[in-house]
Amino acid sequence: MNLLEIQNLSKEYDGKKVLEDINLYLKKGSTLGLIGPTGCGKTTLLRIIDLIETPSSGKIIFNGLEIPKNKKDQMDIRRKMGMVYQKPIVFKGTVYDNICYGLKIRGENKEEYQDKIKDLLESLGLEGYETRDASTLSGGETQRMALARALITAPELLLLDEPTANLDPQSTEKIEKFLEQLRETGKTTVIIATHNLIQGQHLSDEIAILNKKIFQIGEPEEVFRKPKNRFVAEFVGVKNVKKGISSKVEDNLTVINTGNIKVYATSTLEGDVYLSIRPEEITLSRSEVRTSALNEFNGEIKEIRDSGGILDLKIDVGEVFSIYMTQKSFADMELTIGSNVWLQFKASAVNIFEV
Amino acid sequence: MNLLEIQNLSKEYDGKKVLEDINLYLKKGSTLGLIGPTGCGKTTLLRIIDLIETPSSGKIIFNGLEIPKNKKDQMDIRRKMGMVYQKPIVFKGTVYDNICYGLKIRGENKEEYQDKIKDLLESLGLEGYETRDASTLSGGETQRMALARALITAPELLLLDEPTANLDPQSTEKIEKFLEQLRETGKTTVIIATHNLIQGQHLSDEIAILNKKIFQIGEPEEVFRKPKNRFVAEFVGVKNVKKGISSKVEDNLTVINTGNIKVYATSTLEGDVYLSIRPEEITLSRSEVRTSALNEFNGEIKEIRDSGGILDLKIDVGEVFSIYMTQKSFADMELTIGSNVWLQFKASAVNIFEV
Amino acid sequence: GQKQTLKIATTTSLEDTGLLPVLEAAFEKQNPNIDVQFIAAGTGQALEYGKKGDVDLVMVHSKTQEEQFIKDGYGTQRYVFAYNYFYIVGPASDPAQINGTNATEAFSKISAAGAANPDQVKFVSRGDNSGTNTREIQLWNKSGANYNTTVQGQSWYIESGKGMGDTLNIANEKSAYTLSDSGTYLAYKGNITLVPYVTQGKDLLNVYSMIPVNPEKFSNVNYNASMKWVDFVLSTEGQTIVGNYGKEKYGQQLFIPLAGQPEPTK
Amino acid sequence: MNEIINAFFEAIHLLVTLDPEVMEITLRTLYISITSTVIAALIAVPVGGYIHFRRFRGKRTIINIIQTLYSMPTVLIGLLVFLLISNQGPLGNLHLLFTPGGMIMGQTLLVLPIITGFTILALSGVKDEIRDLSLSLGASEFQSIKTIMHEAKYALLGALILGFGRAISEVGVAMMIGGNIRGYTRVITTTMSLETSKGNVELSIALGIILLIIALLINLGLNYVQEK
Amino acid sequence: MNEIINAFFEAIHLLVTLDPEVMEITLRTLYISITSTVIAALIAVPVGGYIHFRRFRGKRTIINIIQTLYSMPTVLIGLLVFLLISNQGPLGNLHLLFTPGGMIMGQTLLVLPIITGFTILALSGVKDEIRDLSLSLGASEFQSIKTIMHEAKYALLGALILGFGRAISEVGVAMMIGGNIRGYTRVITTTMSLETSKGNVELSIALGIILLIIALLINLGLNYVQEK
Ligand SMILES: Nc1ncnc2c1ncn2[C@@H]1O[C@H](COP(=O)(O)OP(=O)(O)OP(=O)(O)O)[C@@H](O)[C@H]1O
Ligand SMILES: Nc1ncnc2c1ncn2[C@@H]1O[C@H](COP(=O)(O)OP(=O)(O)OP(=O)(O)O)[C@@H](O)[C@H]1O
Ligand SMILES: [Mg+2]
Ligand SMILES: [Mg+2]
Repeated sequence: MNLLEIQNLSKEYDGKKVLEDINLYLKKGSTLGLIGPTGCGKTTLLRIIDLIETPSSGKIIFNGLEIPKNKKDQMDIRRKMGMVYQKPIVFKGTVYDNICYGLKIRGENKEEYQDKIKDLLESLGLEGYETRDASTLSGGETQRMALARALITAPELLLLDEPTANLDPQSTEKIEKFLEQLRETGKTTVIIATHNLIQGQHLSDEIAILNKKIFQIGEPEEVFRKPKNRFVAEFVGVKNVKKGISSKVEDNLTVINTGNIKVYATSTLEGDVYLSIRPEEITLSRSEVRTSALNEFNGEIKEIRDSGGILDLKIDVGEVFSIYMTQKSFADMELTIGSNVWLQFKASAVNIFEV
Repeated sequence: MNLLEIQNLSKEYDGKKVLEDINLYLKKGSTLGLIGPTGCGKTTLLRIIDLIETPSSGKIIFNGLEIPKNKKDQMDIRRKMGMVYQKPIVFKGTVYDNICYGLKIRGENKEEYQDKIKDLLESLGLEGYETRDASTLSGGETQRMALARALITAPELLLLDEPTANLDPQSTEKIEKFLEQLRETGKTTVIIATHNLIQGQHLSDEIAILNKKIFQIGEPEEVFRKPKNRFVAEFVGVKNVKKGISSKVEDNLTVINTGNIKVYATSTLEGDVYLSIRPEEITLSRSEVRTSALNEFNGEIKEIRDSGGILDLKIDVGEVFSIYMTQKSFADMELTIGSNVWLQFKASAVNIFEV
Repeated sequence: GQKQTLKIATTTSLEDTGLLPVLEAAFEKQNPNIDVQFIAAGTGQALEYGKKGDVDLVMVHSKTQEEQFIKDGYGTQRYVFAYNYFYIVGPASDPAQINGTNATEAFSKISAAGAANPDQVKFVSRGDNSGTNTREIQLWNKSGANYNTTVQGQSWYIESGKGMGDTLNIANEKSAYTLSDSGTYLAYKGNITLVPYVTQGKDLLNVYSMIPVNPEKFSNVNYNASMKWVDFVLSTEGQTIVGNYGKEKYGQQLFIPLAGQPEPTK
Repeated sequence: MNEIINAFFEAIHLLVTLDPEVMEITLRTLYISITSTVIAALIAVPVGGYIHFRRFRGKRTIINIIQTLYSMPTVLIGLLVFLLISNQGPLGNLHLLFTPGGMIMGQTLLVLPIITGFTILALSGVKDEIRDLSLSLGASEFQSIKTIMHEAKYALLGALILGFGRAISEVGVAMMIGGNIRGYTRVITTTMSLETSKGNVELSIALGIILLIIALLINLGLNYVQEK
Repeated sequence: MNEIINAFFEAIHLLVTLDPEVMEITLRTLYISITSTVIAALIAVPVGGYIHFRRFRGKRTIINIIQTLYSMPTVLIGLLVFLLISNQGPLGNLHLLFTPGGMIMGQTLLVLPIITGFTILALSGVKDEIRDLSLSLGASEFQSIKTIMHEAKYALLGALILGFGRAISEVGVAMMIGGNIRGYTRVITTTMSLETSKGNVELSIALGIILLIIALLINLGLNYVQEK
């Protein structure tokens, strides 16, 4: 059953569209990653879902019922949601006051929640912070407190806006673990807006790539491996995207002329296309090798970048390709900038999509 | 020449130490990465350097002169710095008003800066935003505007507090490019506080690992490869950290007993130690191989995690080790969870540090 | 019986003398079920309260206005109960040399000297249509001056638009002449340096009266209590209080009782 | 300036001897001005909240009108209320003229725009984000307003103190509506006027000092309450 | 209530016929209250800023005292200034008593605590972070104060309007210090008092309406200026 459905939703500010024709279906217990570049409308969409902002047009259906106009009914729905804002806003008072806010508002007896509060603070690395003036917390501490504040009322739908933007990898991991556990219970449905692809991928059952419109929605695997269009491809970090003209060679095989090189691909798409090859699909050798790979090019190493242990090499073979390599292989092959190398990749490794 | 020197600096809030005995020397034109977990004091240290906060004790020397007590003189020094805050704060008014603030304050003629403002906005992806009400910007847009606001006055020392925390990878890359260019001109000295290790590593000549105290300071390479202590090791994401007792085998070779396995290392350290092996130093095979590597263990794949194209495998050989692998090798070797595998690594690849 | 109230609107200058609370205390002793309440206001305003039936009785000292009030049917009858004299007071240097003259002479001297020498000779008027102010205007006209053309608006003629006390203060500050009721002057004597020059005579006669508000016009007014008050003030006891008031505080009598006598003419 | 020093001693004398008339007047003054301020606040705070939180046409105009009413002379309020409650007026049969009730009514009207205006100002000092956050955490409209008020409590307290100050210090309404009746509607300011016009400057100043002392105590009390 | 309608027509009549006496009084009223407000603001805003920005012992006490002075009765200010500038007083030789200058002095004193108190309140509505940011961007202490004032401009404007409203509507100081001298120190409120005491209720209300119209125009003007 869908907990949330969004149909043809749009939002304008001063005549400028910031969200256009958004359609989303969110199963109970699932996690959706809302991923997109800055200014793409993530925060706006979350605020609309939380019924804080009203859409310019479109429908929102929560638990099978269209959102009522009545403020009181909206509040009842909103009480089933929890939202963690991107901006670190705190109420005057202590950390404890902040966390209890949702309970107070609902007329719950705070005393009954003492253990839960303690547990939450502990699992968020804030033990002993109860009596701290909330306005003096550091960036990351504020963000974690905000998470506790939203979680204390056990929301059905949890909206997270960049929940780890201000956190270091260790804390991020803690929070991610926490969210994964939440996900495993299957009780909480989560939408997590993030510009962090890896995070979106780890934590979500489905991800939506947003940039005013939803460009692609699907399981992370699918979106990462088979971007539907150039925007998604570039955004999910598909490196090696090139433009070219595709012409048929035989059934299910085309050759794409980029102007500089010719690349074979198993595809039926003809005309103007984009192609991409995932860096890890490309093998590299110091001399020409005869393999089954249809694509082989000779070129020179232009740049070497260390991304946390894995090296990212840029090789110019007419077009510049990125490939990944472990530090060790790199050393073993005695490579350096300017080395002459050969690249090979299969036609079936080439991904083709429309312009 | 050192632009900035910090000596024995400490800071307390309500009797609680948040910075302890900080010593830093910053060469003109260099970039320092200030890296540490949330709440470690990064923001506090930057605020102290910017002379916004006063330290509880210690000395700051800027351009060879100790910071004067006099407010006016402090301002003159502060005018040579620029700071981008972690919290997105804007002045009332438009983006243009915000960016021009520093110029107005200095009595500069805004007209002369029109081109520079345009350039800055453009290179930060904010072209055409001049007349926007600054308070309506998205999280990432605000952060970029704040950078433009600090840069317009061409500061000698630029203090950046989590400058890309709210940005997507594309925008982050843009900003990083921008900062790299700045660094190449050699005119601007930069301190960048971040919890993002990779960023700290890319952008900095030196990095300091902070957690109240500075735990290690040095070139990124050195800190990453040779963490001085467990905190740094864990923080810089050195995976495979294990505790054990080291005993000498021969000159410059010890064996470390973790309780579960015995690991050979080229080291002279004896007694309680930590060891670590970088994941990319470990090779994996489906059957036992006789190599020169002193360490070989048999075990089982427990977990597979996809980190943006590269796989992170957890293999239990008595201790759990992380290793990295490309998607392709993984497929070629027909591995899966539960597969029985062998791990090999050289004694010289094992890093040893004190408890 | 049930406690009733008797609301009496009075002019501020009468209230300022302090006579009223003394009368009130004696009256309430005799009539324990009547609570007397004084509302002090400008003469016009006091009469206005009467015209709306907001009070039961008015106590004022402005004959022409009082007669109009009765003629318009708001009041039943005028009961005069005391009189005294207005004082013409001025700076000790007496620049218009009015000492020893009578009221009309004094006023004509002041207007002449004021016109000739406006920096030295000044007159401060209340300019508030109060009983005192009404009398002052009558005096100007009687003294041979034309109030509208040769007095009002002249630089030596200052309209304060205020109560008697404040007007005395202004006159004092500006070393000017003014017309004051005797009660207020005596109360202020200690703080000011003005000297009384003319204190007697028909033209300065200041008669105080009580007028019950007409119960036929306003059914809510407490005419009964009003008449009790009138009777009390005109009784021997009331008149004794009036006649003795001020002797202790100012060393001289402030009011001359007038019960049962015709209005004095000099 | 001796008068001022004398007045000061007189004020102390009146206070320590618990002069019964002064006590009575002081208590009445407090009763009337506190009641007016409380009634005005009970109306003004919700009204100010309503104006702040709703978007409607003419909002700016209403705020301008409210701010204009800061300039309302007490005499004018006095006159208008007088016409309203005098024997002939539409509310004549309530018999409020020359009663403490009428004074409360007048002072409430006087203070209303001030507290309303400064409530609006206090609330606009709180960022919209606080409202969003409280709604988000499940607050009803009303609860979120309470939250915002809590965030604005210093400024709201300022508005209350201001309103109280205006009520306790005004004399026009008290004179015209109350009538300054001894033992019934006489308050500190009207007594001061009376004593001044009787020439008793020192007594008048002494009463003024007493008024300020009371105001100080009330402020301290309010501050103490809200710190808690 | 006919009187109110009549008064309204009378006000319009007085305005459109440019009744010379009313015009003269109105201009004087404006001159005195605007001058007082401006002088008070010139003192109060820096003083309020100083109190807000410095940390010192007794700050809370000073704020309490300022807030207490909101309750200052105009009669008391009137008396104190009277004693100060009367012939015998320490400033007697300035000859300010019964002059517009004296009235300005009194009204300035009356309005001073209000503007000071609300300046402090307005400034505390601005987050500390704004101050840090402006310093960080190179502002001097003074410039950062200017920036904070700019951020608080709505609230500061509110304080000014309030101060102006207090000055233009007050009558105690104007009466006691000005003396309500026709053609010299008579202002709208003192005229209203006078006409009221004469029983001219309608004229008095008409004058009150004129006063409010002026206040409205001034507010609109101030709002317009600050929007720019
Ligand atoms: N109140 C507003 N008025 C005008 N434009 C607005 C307003 N709020 C947001 N926008 C614009 O709408 C777009 C989407 O904003 P939003 O805050 O949803 O982005 P986002 O995806 O959350 O970005 P980020 O990752 O930077 O936080 C941005 O271009 C922003 O400038
Ligand atoms: N005004 C204050 N009063 C009390 N404690 C404070 C204050 N400001 C900061 N702290 C504490 O000092 C520590 C360091 O704070 P700081 O803001 O410097 O951390 P940070 O390294 O910038 O963290 P983050 O990455 O989360 O922003 C934190 O534990 C914080 O709670
Ligand atoms: Mg956002
Ligand atoms: Mg920080």
